[in-house]
Amino acid sequence: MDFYFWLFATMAVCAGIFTIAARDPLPSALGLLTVFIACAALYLHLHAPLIAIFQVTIYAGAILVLVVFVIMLLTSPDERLSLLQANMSYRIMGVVLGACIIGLLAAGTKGLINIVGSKALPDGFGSPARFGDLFYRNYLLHFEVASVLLLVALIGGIYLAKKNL
Amino acid sequence: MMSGFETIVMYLGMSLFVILAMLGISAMLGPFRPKPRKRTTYECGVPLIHPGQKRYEIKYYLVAVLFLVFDLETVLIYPLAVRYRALAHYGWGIFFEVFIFVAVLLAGLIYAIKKRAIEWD
Amino acid sequence: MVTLTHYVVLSSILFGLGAIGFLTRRNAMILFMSVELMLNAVNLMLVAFSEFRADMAGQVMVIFIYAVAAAEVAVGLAILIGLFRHVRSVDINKFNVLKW
Amino acid sequence: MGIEAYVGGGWLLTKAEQLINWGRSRSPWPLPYGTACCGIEMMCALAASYDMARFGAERPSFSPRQADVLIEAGTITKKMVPVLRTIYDQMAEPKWVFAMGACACSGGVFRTYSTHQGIDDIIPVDVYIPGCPPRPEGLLYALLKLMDKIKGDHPLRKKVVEALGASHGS
Amino acid sequence: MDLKERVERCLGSDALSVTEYRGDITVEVPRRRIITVLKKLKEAADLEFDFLTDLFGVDNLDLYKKKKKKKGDEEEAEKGAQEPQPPRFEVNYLLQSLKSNERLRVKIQVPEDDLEVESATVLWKAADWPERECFDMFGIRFKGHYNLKRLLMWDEFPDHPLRKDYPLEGKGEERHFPVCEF
Amino acid sequence: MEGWGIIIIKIVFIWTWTLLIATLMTWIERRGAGLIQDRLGPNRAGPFGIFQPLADGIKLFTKEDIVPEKAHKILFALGPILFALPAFSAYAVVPFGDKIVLGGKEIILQVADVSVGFLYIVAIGSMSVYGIVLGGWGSNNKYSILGGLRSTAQLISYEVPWGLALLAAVLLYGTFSLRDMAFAQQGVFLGFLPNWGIFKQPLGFILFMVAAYAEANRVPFDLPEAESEIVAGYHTEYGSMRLGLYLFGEYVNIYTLSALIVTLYFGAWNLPYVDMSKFLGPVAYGLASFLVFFLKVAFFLWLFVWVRWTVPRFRYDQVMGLGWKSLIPLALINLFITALFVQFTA
Amino acid sequence: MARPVVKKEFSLSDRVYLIEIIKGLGLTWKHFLFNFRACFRPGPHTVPTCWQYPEDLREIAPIFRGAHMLLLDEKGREKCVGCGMCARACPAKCITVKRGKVQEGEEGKYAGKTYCAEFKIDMLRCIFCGFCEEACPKGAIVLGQEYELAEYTPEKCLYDKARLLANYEKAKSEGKLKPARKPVPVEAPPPKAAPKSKPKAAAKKVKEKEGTKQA
Amino acid sequence: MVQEPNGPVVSGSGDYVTINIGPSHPAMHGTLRVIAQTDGETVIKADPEIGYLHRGVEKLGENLTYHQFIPITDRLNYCSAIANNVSYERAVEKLMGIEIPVKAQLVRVIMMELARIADHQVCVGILGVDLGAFTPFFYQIIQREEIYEVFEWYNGARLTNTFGRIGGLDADLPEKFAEKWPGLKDGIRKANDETDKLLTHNRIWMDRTIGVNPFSPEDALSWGFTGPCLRACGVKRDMRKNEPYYLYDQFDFDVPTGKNGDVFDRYMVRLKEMEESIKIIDQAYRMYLEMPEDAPLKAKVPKIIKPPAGEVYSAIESPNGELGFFIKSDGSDKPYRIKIRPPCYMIYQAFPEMVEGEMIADLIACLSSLNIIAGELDR
Ligand code: SF4
Ligand code: SF4
Ligand code: SF4
Repeated sequence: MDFYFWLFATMAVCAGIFTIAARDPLPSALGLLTVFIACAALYLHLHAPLIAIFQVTIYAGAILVLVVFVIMLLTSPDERLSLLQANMSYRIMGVVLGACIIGLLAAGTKGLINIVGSKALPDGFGSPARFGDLFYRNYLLHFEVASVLLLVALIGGIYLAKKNL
Repeated sequence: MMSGFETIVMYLGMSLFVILAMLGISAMLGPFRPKPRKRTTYECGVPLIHPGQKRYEIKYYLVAVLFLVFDLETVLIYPLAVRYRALAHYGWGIFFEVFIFVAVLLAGLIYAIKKRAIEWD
Repeated sequence: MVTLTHYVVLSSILFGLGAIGFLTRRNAMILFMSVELMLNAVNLMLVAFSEFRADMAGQVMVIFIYAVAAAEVAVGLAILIGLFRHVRSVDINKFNVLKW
Repeated sequence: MGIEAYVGGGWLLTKAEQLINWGRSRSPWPLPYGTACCGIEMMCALAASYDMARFGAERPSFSPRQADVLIEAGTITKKMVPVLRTIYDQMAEPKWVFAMGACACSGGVFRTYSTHQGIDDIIPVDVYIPGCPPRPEGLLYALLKLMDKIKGDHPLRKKVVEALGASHGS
Repeated sequence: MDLKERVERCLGSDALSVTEYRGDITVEVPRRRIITVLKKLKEAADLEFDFLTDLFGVDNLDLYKKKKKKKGDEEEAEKGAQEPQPPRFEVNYLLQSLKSNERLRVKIQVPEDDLEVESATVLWKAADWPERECFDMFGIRFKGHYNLKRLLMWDEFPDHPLRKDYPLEGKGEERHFPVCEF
Repeated sequence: MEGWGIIIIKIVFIWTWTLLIATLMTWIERRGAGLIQDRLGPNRAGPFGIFQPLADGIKLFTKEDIVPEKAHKILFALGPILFALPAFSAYAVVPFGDKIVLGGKEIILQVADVSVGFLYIVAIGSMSVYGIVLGGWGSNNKYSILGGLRSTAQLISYEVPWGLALLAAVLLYGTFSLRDMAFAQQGVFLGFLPNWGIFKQPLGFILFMVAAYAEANRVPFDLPEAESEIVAGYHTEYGSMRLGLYLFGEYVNIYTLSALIVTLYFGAWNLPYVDMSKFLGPVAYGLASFLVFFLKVAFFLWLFVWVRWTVPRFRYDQVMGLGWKSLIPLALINLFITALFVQFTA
Repeated sequence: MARPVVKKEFSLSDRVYLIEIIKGLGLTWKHFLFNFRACFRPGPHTVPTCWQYPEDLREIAPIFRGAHMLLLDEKGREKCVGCGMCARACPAKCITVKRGKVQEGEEGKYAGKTYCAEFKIDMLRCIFCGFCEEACPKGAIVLGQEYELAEYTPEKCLYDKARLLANYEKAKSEGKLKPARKPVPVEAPPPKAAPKSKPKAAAKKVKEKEGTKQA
Repeated sequence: MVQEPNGPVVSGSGDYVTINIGPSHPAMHGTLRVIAQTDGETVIKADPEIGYLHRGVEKLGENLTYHQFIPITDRLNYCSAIANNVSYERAVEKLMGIEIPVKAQLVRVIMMELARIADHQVCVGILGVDLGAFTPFFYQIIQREEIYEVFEWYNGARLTNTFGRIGGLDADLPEKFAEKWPGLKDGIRKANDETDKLLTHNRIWMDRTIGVNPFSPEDALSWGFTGPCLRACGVKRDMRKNEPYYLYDQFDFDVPTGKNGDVFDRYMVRLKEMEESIKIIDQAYRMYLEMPEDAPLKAKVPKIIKPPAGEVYSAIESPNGELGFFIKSDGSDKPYRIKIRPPCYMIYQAFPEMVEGEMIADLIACLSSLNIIAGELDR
């Protein structure tokens, strides 16, 4: 099963690089789509089929669609918006900073392996039924709050976009 | 647990393979006679008018936002829905859960309709 | 054997990529996507921890992150559209005009 | 000229070409370019009584990329000439052209300042259909003639020649 | 009262001539007063020609030529040359009354050296394209038309095809189109 | 669990089957249209013109492939692939029969019975948007872009009532497995009706049906390719096999949707009042279940054709209005009713 | 813009989309069933509204104006005298006729004193109006029922005399000769002279007017 | 890159998208072109461009004899060639001061009304096709074929009939007519009925057509509308009633009108007019049968037509509206000037005003409901 991980991990990283390096935003969005799908595949590997599906449905199927729509609204296919940072120092700084973050995070994981030992997963781990129960028992309030948050986002989005119509 | 998904991945792979094969064969078999004006954009036979400016309506964005929110909420309720029958035994709690969910969605929808976010004129 | 470390490193790389993208690109659309990339990296981490700790709370958390990400995108892009109307560009360097 | 050697076996090649020709001749999707009265007769040929669809000539597609047969039915005025030419140019190979009716063939009775006298100096015409307008049967007959013409084609050999030409050229 | 008299009465001195041929009444009016006349005809209570059926031009070039030829002898021709040339073009307005269903043709003469007529679009929107066509085909310019450009021929077309001195098969104008090998 | 061999055979079988059905669909549609319209439709290629799709296929395969000069090369190439891929792979979790016992081995007539199979369909469904929108955008042609945008907006709009109708079904059956849903529809309901989803959720069925038509871009929702307005919509610039993939993907989609309708609302392979497994041998039962299922699907396939040649199409804003103002509230009501229903029967 | 505002009024059955759609489905189903059954009838003409062209030909009016032919008389002589009336009557100007004098010893070939040495019809230009047929004083040229005229090259569409005569032979062998045209009864000149003189008078008047105008 | 000579008047600015519809476009009947400036789906401004089928008919008429021009008139409104022929012949007859025999008038009326039906059938069918309903089109065309058959048996051509001659007719009604008419009548009624069933009460159809492009009667009159489009606006004007010619005053028929002048009304008016036409044909045919067998069909005219010098304008109610011919003669055998007054020319002028503020899809619906025939539009 290692192959599976490596395949999708590579895919995710490559697509991630493509996302931030692509000249046009639309191919960049395609790169992001690939990242999402690769991650979804990894979630499957991590016994989270529900999350994997949600990842595809929500991230790839809804959020990214919105992004793509906005790209279409704001750019035209003829314009090539290659907006790499003109200022070299910024770019270097960004790369350095990013590298630092990667390094830091990776370094912080050193001790992690020890924390997690057991891989004996409980029965039905990640199954929709368990998920539903968990939701209902522990996270009901969060759930409601999330739905209200979405409502607010909806209203905000419409309001902001409509205002300038 | 995994086996089902492996099958699906195989299925996907198969689909991809067939699609690529189709395109490949087509590319191989089709004639290729580039002519100067063959690749121009089709515009009912006349040259392009204002090709540069192409900004489309904000409405599409609004629809996408609405969809995003609705889709998300639908997806959020799926885990509950699948346990609904079981949880219904504990009483009406789960029902109110769904009820609130529906109410929130309706509120959003009514707002959107009121704001004429999905009117096209 | 794939361990948690693998996942954590992967997710840090993705996060880092997102950060680099966010810091180096000027196209506001790509900035948004970089942010999504970062959020995605966090999700990956959460799921990985949830697996290796055999606790589903991580997975549930991810769902809430989705909600947050969606809200962010919905509102953020609306703002971006508003900005675009005035500046006619998605170049963030042009957004520093305060008087719009 | 040794093309068979490239593809391997003359028999197979011929069979393959026959198959391709059969497919092409059985599915000539029209691009109905009906500009005038002949367009109405073309419509009748597409409609119930004559039903061009029986020969697979269905799905009239106005996008030149998707069509095989340009049915030029009607007068081409000088104002229309560039349009027709553009549409023809944009069609994907293999493509065929019908000149339906006197106007398309030669300008017909409209020997005037604004009518183009025959489309064959703008685009190559495969089948001329005299008539003003030709009966739908006339169009169907032309379609059958076109099928015969397609059957005599050598798509794969041409393809190989093209490929060789391209590689030699570059 | 029959239409002819009513028209004469309504227009007064504006009516240069009122003729009837096969039941069609034609009234000729001075060119400069065309809009006034049309307005009068449109609003007069006993006429109410409130529907513009058509508007078109006529080129009378050949008509005069032929006449001259017919008369034949040189004296006449000389005389013809000295005479002031009759205006070459005509513009006809076909009017109809919605109430009484009567029809009337109003005609103006337009000389070749001053091809300008007031536009009737102020009275009827229907005059829009016919005037454009008239401009396209004869070169008669309509003052006050908001969008006077060629209608049927392409924009660079150099001539006015319906003029009598324009040959039927054209002068070889071709609209430029790109040619590449078949 | 089944061995790999069987799984591969199943995949190949279903793949070929889907392909076959989709090709046949093009023929059925054209012949059906012909007969509805008092003409004959293609009848020259082979007996009854049954090889017409083959001829079309060969034609499309050997057609020149043009990439417009203004097109975005990557997106243009990706468009049909991204459209066809989800369409072709959606069938993976839909059953096509109960089970068959061959050589002592029990074979489930479904490619993959996963616990979240149902959501897989939802996820895959939401992916098909990309093919259209990227293809349209990549073509860089006004009609394509407009068609692509319209189509996308329509697809995502109808995904909501679609998803909500599905949600109600999930509420009802309490499972994500399409197979379990099929099993839940055995027996009778209220003593005399077959225990099919349609009788418990007539509203849900109608909603699903309408949304399915919209998802498949069929008349009356075929605006993205509404010929009379935007030429051929998002695939205006596509020719050869790329177009073939678009057209083909549409038919595969129709097949999948029909199968889904049957699984969810028409008792899958169950016959009303009769339990086939009781009196049929294991092999015969397997085949019979497959047959029954397919016949039901065939009806819906035909319905797609039939409706197409009967009704006019909507205008774009009317499509959106219908989706958001009628279907979604109805879907919410349906959800509500279902919740009540389950609450009382639980 | 003064656009009238239209209030939409829908009855209840209109409001629910489905009812009318189902009715429509019933209608199309009826057609489908009818034609489906008809499909199994023997012979090419199965569906009554659809003529399968190459096998199943629709009846064509005997007076249909198709390809031209030059007729021969009962003795097998060419009827055409090469007078060129047809060419003059043709609106498309697509007939070229050259007259030839009949030489001694050729009388058996030609019906008249003259004949057409050359007779060409450009079928690509012809609009099949039938005026040539009407104009011909000898009834020598006739438009036949032939309608399968498509050709690969334009040259083939230029029918010469041989082709036109061959057309006649073909039509004759197929029994597709046109029935003789029935002349329509023409009104006797009206007894009262009023309408006849009126135009002249009116014309005179107009001429006078123009004359006065010119003066 | 070709220079587009006829640049659009609408200039691209702001967020508007300029969409070019036509000439080679499914809904544009091959030769029309509209440059529409749109804001999303709404048309801000539409600029129709015509002339793609300008064949120089008027000029051609000046160079052909009076008789030779008859086939050219076929090619004006090719959906109903007979109406054009009759209108032209009537104009020449008026110019010559001829009154054609009653029987000829009856035959002309019958054929003209058949042509009217054929024209409306195409219009209704195409409207359906443009709005996505293909099937009614096929049902209509089948009946149209039957009408064609009658035409063909009458004078040997299906579409471009070259009907009649100056001074009357060249043939009597064929036996085929008597044979076919009862069945044809039922067929037309059935096809209309089926169209009605499939479309009229279908909610989708109603949504697409009711209230789309409404036009007020005042506007319509000012724009010079005639024919069904005017009647759809609620103005009861029909030349057959208002200025009756050819015995039309002796027939009993209605002039159907609409209310709002929207697409739906135009469609309904056309459907109803077909029914009225059937009525007229029935009556005319009855009168025809009462005539003696050898009643004259042609007035006495000279072989070479040389009308006296003069100018006349004569019009009839063609399927699309008032179709008029202005003929100026200089006494020779060729007309000095022919001006054709095509009905859809006037109607199509108003197109920009009609579609402003509507959706792109409505633009298509509007166009097909107006029944613009490029042949007579551009001439
Ligand atoms: S050939 Fe005749 S029927 Fe055809 S378009 Fe020309 S004039 Fe019309
Ligand atoms: S065909 Fe008739 S009209 Fe023509 S040249 Fe011969 S005889 Fe004269
Ligand atoms: S049918 Fe008409 S166009 Fe043809 S040759 Fe005879 S007169 Fe000329």
